[in-house]
Amino acid sequence: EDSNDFKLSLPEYLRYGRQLLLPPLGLSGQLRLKQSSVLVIGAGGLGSPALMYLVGSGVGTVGVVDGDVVDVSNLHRQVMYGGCEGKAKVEGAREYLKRLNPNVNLVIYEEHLTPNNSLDTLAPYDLILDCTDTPLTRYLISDTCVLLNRKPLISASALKLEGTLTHFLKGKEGPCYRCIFPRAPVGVETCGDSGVLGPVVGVMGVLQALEAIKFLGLGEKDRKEQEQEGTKMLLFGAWPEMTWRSIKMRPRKKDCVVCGENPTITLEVFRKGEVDYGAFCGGVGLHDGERL
Amino acid sequence: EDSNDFKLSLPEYLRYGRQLLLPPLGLSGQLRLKQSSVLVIGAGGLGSPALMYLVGSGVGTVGVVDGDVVDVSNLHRQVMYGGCEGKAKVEGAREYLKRLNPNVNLVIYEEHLTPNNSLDTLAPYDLILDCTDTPLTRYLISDTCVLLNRKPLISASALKLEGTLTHFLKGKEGPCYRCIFPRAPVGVETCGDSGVLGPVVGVMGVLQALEAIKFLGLGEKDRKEQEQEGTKMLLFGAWPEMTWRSIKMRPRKKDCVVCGENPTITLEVFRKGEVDYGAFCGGVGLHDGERL
Amino acid sequence: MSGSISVTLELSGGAELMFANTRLHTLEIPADLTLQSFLLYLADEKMTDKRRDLFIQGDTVRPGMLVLINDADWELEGEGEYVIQDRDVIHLISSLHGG
Amino acid sequence: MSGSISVTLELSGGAELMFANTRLHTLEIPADLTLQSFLLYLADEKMTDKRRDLFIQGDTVRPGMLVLINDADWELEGEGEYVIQDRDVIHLISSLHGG
Ligand SMILES: [Zn+2]
Ligand SMILES: [Zn+2]
Repeated sequence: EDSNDFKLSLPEYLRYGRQLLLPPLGLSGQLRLKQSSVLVIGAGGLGSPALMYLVGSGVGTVGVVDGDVVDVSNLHRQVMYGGCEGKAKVEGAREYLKRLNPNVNLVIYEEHLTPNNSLDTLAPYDLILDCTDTPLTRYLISDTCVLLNRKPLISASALKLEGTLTHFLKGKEGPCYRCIFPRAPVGVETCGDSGVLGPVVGVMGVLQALEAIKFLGLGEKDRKEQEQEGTKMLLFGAWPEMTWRSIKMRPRKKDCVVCGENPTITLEVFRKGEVDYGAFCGGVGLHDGERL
Repeated sequence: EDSNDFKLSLPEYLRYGRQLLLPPLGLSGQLRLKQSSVLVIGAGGLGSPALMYLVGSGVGTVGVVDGDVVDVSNLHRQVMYGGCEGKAKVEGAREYLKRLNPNVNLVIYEEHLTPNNSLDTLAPYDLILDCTDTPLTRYLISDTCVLLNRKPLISASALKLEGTLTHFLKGKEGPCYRCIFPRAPVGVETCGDSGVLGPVVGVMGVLQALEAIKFLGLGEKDRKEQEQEGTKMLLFGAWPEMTWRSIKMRPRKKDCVVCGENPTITLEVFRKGEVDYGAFCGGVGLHDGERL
Repeated sequence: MSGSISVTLELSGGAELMFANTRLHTLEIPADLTLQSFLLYLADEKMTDKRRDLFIQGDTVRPGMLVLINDADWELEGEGEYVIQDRDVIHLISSLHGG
Repeated sequence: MSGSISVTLELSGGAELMFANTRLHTLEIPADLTLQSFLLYLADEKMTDKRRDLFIQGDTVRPGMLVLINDADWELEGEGEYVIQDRDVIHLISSLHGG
């Protein structure tokens, strides 16, 4: 192969030298990162640090989806956006990330993810990061990943002084978001309502980047080994003492409405717009009040 | 009290609203942060994220000590410095952090910490963060903290795919760095030699900011409770699966050469420049080959 | 049904708010209790928030709540039919959605 | 001195490089062994790197290495005089200095 995709330039060697030295990554891992693409959905408290470290590491293509504008109340945790108040987050992210690493191909989506645009938006990427903050979008992203032939999904969340991290749709048998949470909760709290400490959401976003770099940089053999480990959910508590717990999760469920054996949420149903995420996330399903 | 130090302005309410909402912090905690000062020694892979989140949170005064210049090989982990190659790190940090939060009083020290400047540099601060990368400086910082009436010290380190975090000199009975490591190691590895993954050092730096915000924001009662907990060392491993361990450490040692009952490293000895950190960190002590 | 055993109840993600805002509880319970019965016992006897449906809906926990047994998802352990053992840690966590 | 017990040896911070670059070892050892004797046994029998002073200097571990017993600093447990128990986890960690 003679393509530049399969080589590093001298400036790239210099830039990535400190991670090229690491045995589990090495030059072949760095080349895998360069050939990879990742989509970060939500460029807020999780997305900011996730994007910084992903772009720093040299992932070849990084997509960013966000329809919001920077507000001064974001800045304690969305540390990319100093001086960007009033601008679109994706614009602030583009400026910052281009300055950090001009080698990375940035793809900007100045919009919220919706059932109308999600299939097309996610399809081109190797890996999806869910850095959003509403249940609606979390179900929409997971469903879209399932319908796109089980695209791997690294999802984090944070609120107040706690956070979680899960790699959904891992290998063939890993659960999707609905396998774990078949029914949507009602009246959930958001960071806007209930607050969050900056470094708490920050640490979860950095860990999303770490898991993404590990996943994208891994060779086939290491990846297979990771898949054998099953799915874990990492729980972080910041107060009063730091606590870290790794929870062993159920595998994929046979009766899951989207990734199970007889799914009711299929590509056809989804494409017709018949999955009502708005109503669903208010607790009322369009097809079946109990399950959707 | 009528001073502005004891109030928040409307812009500050808006900026810090999402952390003001949190019960363990609240308005009184935010005011304590505003009246606090923290010194970050080393503005590299640990210091970059630590500074971002500390400045974002509204700590009143933030000092930054670093004598280095930004190199392109730093950028994968020192994510503040996009576009700053060739500039002093402290200058890059100043520009970035001023843009992020103009309310914070930034104090810049464009120099390396040395036995000649360390007492004066650390003295004005409530809390010290050790974000450096050589054993020499780690002993120097800890000794200086002990000699300045046990100034609290939050120390992190990272290499390759691992990291550690420890709050030294916690309360009256917490150990100093020398209590844990009485003799210096020889031939240690640095991130330059051995490499480090960006998010690994990143996550440790964010956690330093978290512990600093908790410490500075706490009221007297909460702080006393934290001191009762004793000293823990957090160990993080990123590969192949993430591991988090919290280790219970020894208390302060009676025979510690700096914080013990009969110290040989005293303010007088230190001021005279008689503690030879250069030789010490090569494994040879000036006073006592065995202990120093 | 002989004797009693000791279990730790851990609450996080907001679930602690229904139980006196306390994250760790040590409870003495009868031996041979199923997890299902234990959850109903918690709802009937231990919950301090009186809005029972914040915790239990129908005969299981409300949507968005996870039940963990010794750091494993309860679905791996038989869910409600799991018989609680001495010194088990039962952890209830409300899912977080912020970001 | 009767019978043998099982211990887990965990290595990190670079200490694993002296032991076949393997982080976790399960070892059968004689009962009633002190931690001091165990460390010497590791140096004599289990270390794959032949530079013994990377691990042991004099009669203790080299500067910069921490010894942990079941997630506690060995100084809290009597250091070398601690008698190893069945199923103990002994963790050796080299201090990290990078940043
Ligand atoms: Zn599913
Ligand atoms: Zn000491």
